[in-house]
Amino acid sequence: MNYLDVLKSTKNVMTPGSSACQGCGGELITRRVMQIAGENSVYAIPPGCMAGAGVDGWNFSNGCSAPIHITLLDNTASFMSGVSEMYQRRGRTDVNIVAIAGDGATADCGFQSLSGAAERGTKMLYICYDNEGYMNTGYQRSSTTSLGSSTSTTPAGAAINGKEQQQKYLPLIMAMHEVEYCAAASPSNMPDLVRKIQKGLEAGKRGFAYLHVFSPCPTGWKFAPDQSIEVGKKAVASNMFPIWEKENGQFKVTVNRNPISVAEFVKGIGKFSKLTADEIDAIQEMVDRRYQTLLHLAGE
Amino acid sequence: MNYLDVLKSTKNVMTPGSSACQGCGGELITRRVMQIAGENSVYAIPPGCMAGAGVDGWNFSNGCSAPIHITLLDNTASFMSGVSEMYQRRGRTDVNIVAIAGDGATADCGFQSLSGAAERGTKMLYICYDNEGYMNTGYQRSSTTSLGSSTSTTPAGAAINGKEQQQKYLPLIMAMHEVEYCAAASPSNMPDLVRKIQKGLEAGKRGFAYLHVFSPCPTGWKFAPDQSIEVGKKAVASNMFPIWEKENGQFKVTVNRNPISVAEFVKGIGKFSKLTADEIDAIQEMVDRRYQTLLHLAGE
Amino acid sequence: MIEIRLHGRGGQGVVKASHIVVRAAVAGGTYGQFIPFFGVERKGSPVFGFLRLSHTPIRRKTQIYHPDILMIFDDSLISLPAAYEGLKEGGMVIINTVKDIEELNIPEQAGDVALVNATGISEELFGRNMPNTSMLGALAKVTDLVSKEDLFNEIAAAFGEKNRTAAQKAYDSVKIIKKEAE
Amino acid sequence: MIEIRLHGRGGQGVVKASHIVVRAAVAGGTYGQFIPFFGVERKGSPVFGFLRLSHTPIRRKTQIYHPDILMIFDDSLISLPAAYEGLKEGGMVIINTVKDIEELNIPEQAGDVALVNATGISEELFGRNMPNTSMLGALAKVTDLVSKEDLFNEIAAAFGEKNRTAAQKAYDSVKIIKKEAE
Amino acid sequence: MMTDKRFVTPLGNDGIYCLDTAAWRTHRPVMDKDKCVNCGICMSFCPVNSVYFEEGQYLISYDYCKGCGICAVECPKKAIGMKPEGGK
Amino acid sequence: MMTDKRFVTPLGNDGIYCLDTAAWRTHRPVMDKDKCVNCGICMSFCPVNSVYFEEGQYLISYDYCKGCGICAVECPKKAIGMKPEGGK
Amino acid sequence: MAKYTAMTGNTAAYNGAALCRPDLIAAYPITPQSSVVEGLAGLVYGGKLDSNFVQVESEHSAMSVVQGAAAAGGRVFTATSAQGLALMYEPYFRMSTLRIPMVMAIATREMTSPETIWSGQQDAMSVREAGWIQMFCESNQEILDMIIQAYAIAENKKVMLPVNVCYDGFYSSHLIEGIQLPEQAEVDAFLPRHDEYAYLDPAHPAALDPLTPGELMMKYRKKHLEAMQEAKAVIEETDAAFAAHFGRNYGGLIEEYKTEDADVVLLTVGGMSGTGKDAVDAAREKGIKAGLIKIRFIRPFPAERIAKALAGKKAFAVVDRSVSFGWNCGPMYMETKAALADADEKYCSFSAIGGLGGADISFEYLLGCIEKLEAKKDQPGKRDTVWLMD
Amino acid sequence: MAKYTAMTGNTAAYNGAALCRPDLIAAYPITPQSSVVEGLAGLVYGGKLDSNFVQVESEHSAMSVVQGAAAAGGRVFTATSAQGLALMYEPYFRMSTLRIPMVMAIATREMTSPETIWSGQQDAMSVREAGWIQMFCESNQEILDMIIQAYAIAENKKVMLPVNVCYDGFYSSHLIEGIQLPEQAEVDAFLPRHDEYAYLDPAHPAALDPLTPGELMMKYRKKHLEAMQEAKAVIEETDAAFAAHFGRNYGGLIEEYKTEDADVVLLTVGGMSGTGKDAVDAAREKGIKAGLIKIRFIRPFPAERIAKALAGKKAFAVVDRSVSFGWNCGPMYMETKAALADADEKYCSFSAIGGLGGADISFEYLLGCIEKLEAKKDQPGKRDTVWLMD
Ligand SMILES: Cc1ncc(C[n+]2csc(CCOP(=O)(O)OP(=O)(O)O)c2C)c(N)n1
Ligand SMILES: Cc1ncc(C[n+]2csc(CCOP(=O)(O)OP(=O)(O)O)c2C)c(N)n1
Ligand code: SF4
Ligand code: SF4
Ligand code: SF4
Ligand code: SF4
Ligand code: SF4
Ligand code: SF4
Ligand SMILES: [Mg+2]
Ligand SMILES: [Mg+2]
Repeated sequence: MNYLDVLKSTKNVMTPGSSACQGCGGELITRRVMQIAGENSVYAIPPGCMAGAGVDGWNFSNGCSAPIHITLLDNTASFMSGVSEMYQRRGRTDVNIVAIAGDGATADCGFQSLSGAAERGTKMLYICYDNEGYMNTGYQRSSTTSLGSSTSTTPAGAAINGKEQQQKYLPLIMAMHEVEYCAAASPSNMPDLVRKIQKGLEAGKRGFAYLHVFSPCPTGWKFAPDQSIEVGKKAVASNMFPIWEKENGQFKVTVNRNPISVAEFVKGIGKFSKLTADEIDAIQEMVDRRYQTLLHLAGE
Repeated sequence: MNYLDVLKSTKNVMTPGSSACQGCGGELITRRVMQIAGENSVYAIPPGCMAGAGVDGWNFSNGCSAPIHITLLDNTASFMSGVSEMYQRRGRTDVNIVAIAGDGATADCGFQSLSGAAERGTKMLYICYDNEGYMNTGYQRSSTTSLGSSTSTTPAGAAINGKEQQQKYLPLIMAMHEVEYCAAASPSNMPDLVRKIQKGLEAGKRGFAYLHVFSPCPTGWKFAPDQSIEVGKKAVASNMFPIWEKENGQFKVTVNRNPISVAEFVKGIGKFSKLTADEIDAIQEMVDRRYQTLLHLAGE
Repeated sequence: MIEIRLHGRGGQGVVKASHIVVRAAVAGGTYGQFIPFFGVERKGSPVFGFLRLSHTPIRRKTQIYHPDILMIFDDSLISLPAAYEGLKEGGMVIINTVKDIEELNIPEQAGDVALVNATGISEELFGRNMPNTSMLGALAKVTDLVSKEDLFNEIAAAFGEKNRTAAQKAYDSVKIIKKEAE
Repeated sequence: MIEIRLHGRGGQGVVKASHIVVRAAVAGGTYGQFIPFFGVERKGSPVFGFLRLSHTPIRRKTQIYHPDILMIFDDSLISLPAAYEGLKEGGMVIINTVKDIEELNIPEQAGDVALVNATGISEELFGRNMPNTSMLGALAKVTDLVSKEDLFNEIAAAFGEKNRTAAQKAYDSVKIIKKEAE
Repeated sequence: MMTDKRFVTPLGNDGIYCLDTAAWRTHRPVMDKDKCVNCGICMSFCPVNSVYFEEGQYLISYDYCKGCGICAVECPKKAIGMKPEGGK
Repeated sequence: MMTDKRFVTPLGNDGIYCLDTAAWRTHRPVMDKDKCVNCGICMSFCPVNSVYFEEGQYLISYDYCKGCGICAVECPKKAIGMKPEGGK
Repeated sequence: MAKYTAMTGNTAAYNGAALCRPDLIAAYPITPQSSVVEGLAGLVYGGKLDSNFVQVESEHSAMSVVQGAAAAGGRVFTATSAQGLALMYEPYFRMSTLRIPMVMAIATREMTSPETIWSGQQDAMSVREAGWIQMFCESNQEILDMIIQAYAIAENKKVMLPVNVCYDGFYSSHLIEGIQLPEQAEVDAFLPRHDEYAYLDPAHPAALDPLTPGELMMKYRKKHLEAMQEAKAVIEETDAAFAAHFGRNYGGLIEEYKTEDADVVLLTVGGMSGTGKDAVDAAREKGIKAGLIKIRFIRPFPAERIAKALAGKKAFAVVDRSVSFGWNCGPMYMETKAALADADEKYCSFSAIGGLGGADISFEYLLGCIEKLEAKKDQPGKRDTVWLMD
Repeated sequence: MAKYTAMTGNTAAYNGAALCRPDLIAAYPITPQSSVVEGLAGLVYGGKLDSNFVQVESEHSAMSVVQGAAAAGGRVFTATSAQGLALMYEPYFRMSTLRIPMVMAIATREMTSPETIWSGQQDAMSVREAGWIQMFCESNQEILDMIIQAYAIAENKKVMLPVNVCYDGFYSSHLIEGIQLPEQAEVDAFLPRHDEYAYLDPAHPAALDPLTPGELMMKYRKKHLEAMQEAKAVIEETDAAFAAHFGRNYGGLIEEYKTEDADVVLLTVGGMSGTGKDAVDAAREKGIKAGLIKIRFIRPFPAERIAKALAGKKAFAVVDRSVSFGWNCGPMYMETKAALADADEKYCSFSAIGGLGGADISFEYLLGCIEKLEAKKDQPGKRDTVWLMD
């Protein structure tokens, strides 16, 4: 089915009125995932902007029309392992087991739990919406925050100039876990994202599927809400966020031979406004090297 | 310096009489690391066979002639991050900060702590001796246990035939953390191991260095103690445990174009005695694919 | 001690305004305390907070159920039951509005009412609806627990001189409607 | 109730032997209990354990400080101060040895002493030093709290018939040296 | 997971958690049907699912639209304009 | 990290933790100096550091050698033999 | 018919768990609990137990996996000790406050630091404010039986709380003694499958534990405390039902031993209770009117039953295999004092602390405690804390 | 000269910490503590504080990093709340039992489940058996001052224990009020650099915390408990020294307010104490002889001082912003009862529980408690637990 038909024919499972900010990439991703996975699913969304925005609900009111649980920040994958095992045990293998978590819950606080679930091959789809920081608690740095980003715990100041480390590149780390399916996608490339969600759901019936999605955050990164998709496009175009997948042990990279520069990407994004030329070079170097690695892996 | 000269000229920092089993690969590795890193080092060894064997000491008696601490099973890298930061702060950058931990403490219970330290670029050398299981508690499976191994929590029995999952290949996962230095080594290739320990110690002064060492375990794996080095040699020869390193973003693989078969490797190792032909094929396939990935990454 | 409850919407600067008042009180040698109410809502949702001013130390650390003064940052909020709830007999209402007092459903027990077009002032000066500093201008008019000078200085220090102007405009233009003696 | 303390070295099967005794007691309708001592040492280190046998339920769950019987799996252990410590007045010592009683430093308070060449029996039968089942054969000779038959059956069930033979050989060959009445 | 049924919030029992996010809008997206070529891009990118497809065409619902402006920026035909909401 | 100094075990104060692992040996490695070519491989692989180098040659110390037999297996010249220890 | 055999405490624990037919087991090995995990793996992979055995990388995940499975309707089991319990503390706390019934065995172990792997009850004692029902066993039979009882208590609709079945590391976990192993059918009859609490089920979409405001939180906490109090009766009833079924019982919240005419009473927890009973008998032989109260459940704390059992007595000592860091005494001593605050008696009492980090609590120590009480029994007031060491 | 300014509780906490010149800070953000982390990051990266700020991926690592740094001789600081405290529980426990002095602020928050991010003291209360010194603050000034005092207490050679400085999430962390901000030089004079306890130093090779047998463990635990008891005097002394230095003090273990001639006494913890004082004044206006005891330190539990302060009174209520799950009352109520077990008085008393999960503890609630006590003060005995909700 064409991606538009998919979106047209599926239902808004998540609450229509969520308090995610205007133009939130996370909301866009969460809606797409939930409308495609649908109501015959069990969801987990740990603390983070999506839970904070009401997707998991608020006392007597449910945030969506499917069963959902706010897991701990650090146990999403293991909690859902238990859920998945019970569904396997009961033979209800039609039910999607879906986790939607931020980068903090995924790459930091919940990383061990995730890695454990991946290793044991739990049947589920785990989606990380990566807004490169702990947005729900006020934009502190996370391990996926990119170098030089000014955050509330790495403020560009007298002693440092934004985050000092390169980002932990989680998608590739997860690919090296040899999971059933692993992909990196951006909402700015919607047909690709829709396809990967579908593939992830299918793969999640066979084993552990992991989908890492770039999630522009106008509030934290400081850009205008209407620019979210543009930022996503530039991230892909510059190879800051290359899109690729790994299936059956094979890497497939959406090849981008003529990337725009990192300098071009960071323009207009507030969190990068204090970047030095050196930092831009360092990011560019990392981006090129990482992309080369991906091409190597894809045998290109 | 020639590796033999290194070994000849360095001191036994660890207690001469440790209760590690006869022929223990872990003891061999630990001794080599400690004699090369020497006494101007701070060590951490979490619970596991080496701690159990007395390397960390026992009440009033110290197990070695350098400062050492039994960290928790799950916080070795983060505890040592604090130690390292204090040494950096005081300008005592000559001191080696060295962790020696089993695969359980590294790939499982302490993996998040490790990943966090790698991401923040803590200056230290972290060495994992990988005996593919929780040996100290009686040989339960770990995430690095290889497929089909019979362990006390994955006993070859009526319902399964040893461990059901392929091993989590931690060295490559750590390499994808883009650390300062990352290498896989085997004590059966001693010159290489000695060189990598030295390189790791140097790299640990600049950033996070990770060394993953194959650690044959006669007791757990069930083979004769005098065969430890032979088992190591066959692991390398079969590509079950390829040896390689990554420095300055470059992979360097010790190329082995004519590997012996997995079937050859598993022969005579008790934990594999119930392996089926299918399992051997599955391991062979994984081994070949993994090796191919390494060659790709090395640009070979 | 006077107790003030503030009602606004996420994004209108209720918390920042309250911090300024407390700072002004402290600067003036009197006592101030503010506790924001903690919900999960973000932008646009109703928010409120509890502000106390006193000549003696303020010890209690609780919400305010019977305010002396209500500061309502957005007249659309009066449709919510919470807005006027618990106002003290004779308590004052300060409200950002262009409406007439008759349209505001002012409760029985209210005393004086202060009407100020804080949205208008801020839109005029800043091109957007950021009514908080104007609301403080109106507050300065009706209380002496914090001096106008201290308050306006803190406003300028926090938000710049333009906001002092906004506060002054509100101070000058606030319309105080006295409760007729019964 | 009799209390037996066992001394051996890691790898000599002290714990397994004790489990067999408890199982035999249970099978025979009497009561048995065994607590291993928990150290960190492994192979070759001195280990010990606490075995109780009784006709009534055994409630206490503590170490044994004043054993009725000492079972010493390895005569090299007698050089350690712990070995004979606390032996009851008139308590028995069962020891795996080829030495003469004079060489064994048997303490004053000891009663009868049972000498058995458990190592010899096991080396003969199995080609290695695994003295535990032979030690049980000797034990069978000196206590009636567990029947020989039950004990030997449990030995055979756990380790096979060859071990029953070892036990029998020990049973037959154990040399009991009675304490001379003073 | 208390014995009290209400702890586990039953859907429909107490309604879905919705915020009136329409009130957030300072600008409203207005679609110019003459320019629109029905490509669906606006729908695909709307984070609030406020663009819907009905009777052959894409339409904007204002019930929850937050007025982010993404649809307007992304429409390849510039068929959507952001018009100021009339005051509060 | 108590105020009691002894909690943090000072080296040398109470001695190194050593186990008499020599007692574990059932077989002892014996080096045949005639066959030995001084390659050092036995030293490099001994897990107990029981092979040492002194006055131009490699020697085996029996203080802690556990008798694992690795040196014997790995010696390229088969210069080391494992001889049964004489009883206990 | 039950089979009489010999088992270690850990073996009793895993056999007890297996007899309850858990849907799912997830556990991580740690000394002295490891053989529980291994035993269950052996049963599942040996084809003898139809459960999902989930391999986890830590105790934090063990507790999280069983939490997820229970939320999806499963009966679940895990076991741990000391550092493992500490590592899982966050989901552990959530388990009870979610009101999910389940059973976890704890082979109690001293807490590091000082670095230790040995016995002690500090691990379970220190988390007694995390909302679980917690009980301690004396014998291996009790371990097996109480795991079965624990499911019945946990899943009782008036309770709906998880239960810890604790037993001394090594001194019980590694102690072997005779035990009656019930038949599967007997256990099935005693413990029917619980209703399926499948909270996370697309057939009944619901949010499990969404954000909850304060007023509601107050109500839930109140209910939790009430359920804990209700559990007191359920515990006694379950013990009675168990007796009717299996011919054995334990006394519910506490067990009293020769307290009726006693002047001086020892209060004990866990395996030391057996030693204590021997000491009581020995003391009686010496003419001391001694008795013993075995505190079986520490949560809910059996304040009323203890107060009643001590009514009219003169002196008591509570023996703790753990400490209350802020009180310079043992935790159960402190709470016993709280239970007696409104009593009419003026007791002579002291706290005895022993058995930490693998140390033994000997018969002589306990007899000594009784003699000490006897000597001072007519001088009411609190005595110093006694450390049971030489 | 100190500067008088206005600050939130969190701002007071991070300024207090910064004034103590920590060598290293590692903390992980969590509501309501986040601005403490951010504030410290701002000072360090803004070049205003010479500390190593270590970025961590979880609270477990935050506590582990500071543990390592302290073991290498550093003065360290961290802060957390609720789930963060729970996640770090294992190294948290080890910190105190390693006897490492340090200070951690806790902006107290209710524990999930039910899912919550709001105020409540359950987090810190539930871990009160983990060996730390724990104290609760009423005002923002107290937060700042007590962080400074806490280092002095922790590093005192008689104590050598880590200290939690707790304050109510939101009701203090987000409350802004006036505060005296001391000068750096004043603090430096009060709090000299501690000796460097560089346990892990090649210059003095030693094993930090090797495996320890039971007998030694017993001794260490005994010392730990003794140090806790010694801390009582050190706390009072430190408060007096602080007064001499800064002209402010707090009363040490507890603060008494109008207790001298009181008949009925409210015991409170944390921010509610101020509200309670207002209620006491109001009650006195109504002719009730009311007083208040602010329990400042909960560990060590000030049993003697509370018993003394209550001597001769008729009735008391303890207001807890948390529950004791096994007791159907609040934890401080339970422990106060334990403290009074040997008292001569027969009190009328009850436990009041309120303010959970963000709920308010209003002036009216507390006045109501006092009136309730007044009504029953001549009828000794325990009253029911009162839940402060409508
Ligand atoms: C153990 C624990 N520590 C800290 C928190 C506080 N916390 C809640 S959400 C959050 C940030 C999550 O970041 P991320 O997963 O990236 O989601 P985002 O907010 O960016 O959507 C944090 C730190 C928590 N809930 N639990
Ligand atoms: C939190 C926690 N869980 C479990 C343990 C028990 N434990 C001690 S050592 C060990 C196994 C460690 O395995 P590994 O790191 O591979 O070392 P090895 O024993 O194989 O040398 C385990 C599970 C522990 N110490 N802490
Ligand atoms: S802060 Fe960023 S991620 Fe969070 S809701 Fe707002 S836009 Fe979305
Ligand atoms: S069990 Fe294996 S790893 Fe552990 S000491 Fe023995 S040989 Fe070494
Ligand atoms: S994106 Fe533009 S052209 Fe396409 S459907 Fe929407 S309004 Fe029409
Ligand atoms: S403005 Fe934003 S929310 Fe509204 S329809 Fe367009 S994309 Fe959707
Ligand atoms: S390995 Fe053999 S040849 Fe080489 S030094 Fe040793 S004994 Fe000599
Ligand atoms: S037998 Fe083993 S321990 Fe002994 S010297 Fe040879 S290699 Fe070393
Ligand atoms: Mg994020
Ligand atoms: Mg291992």
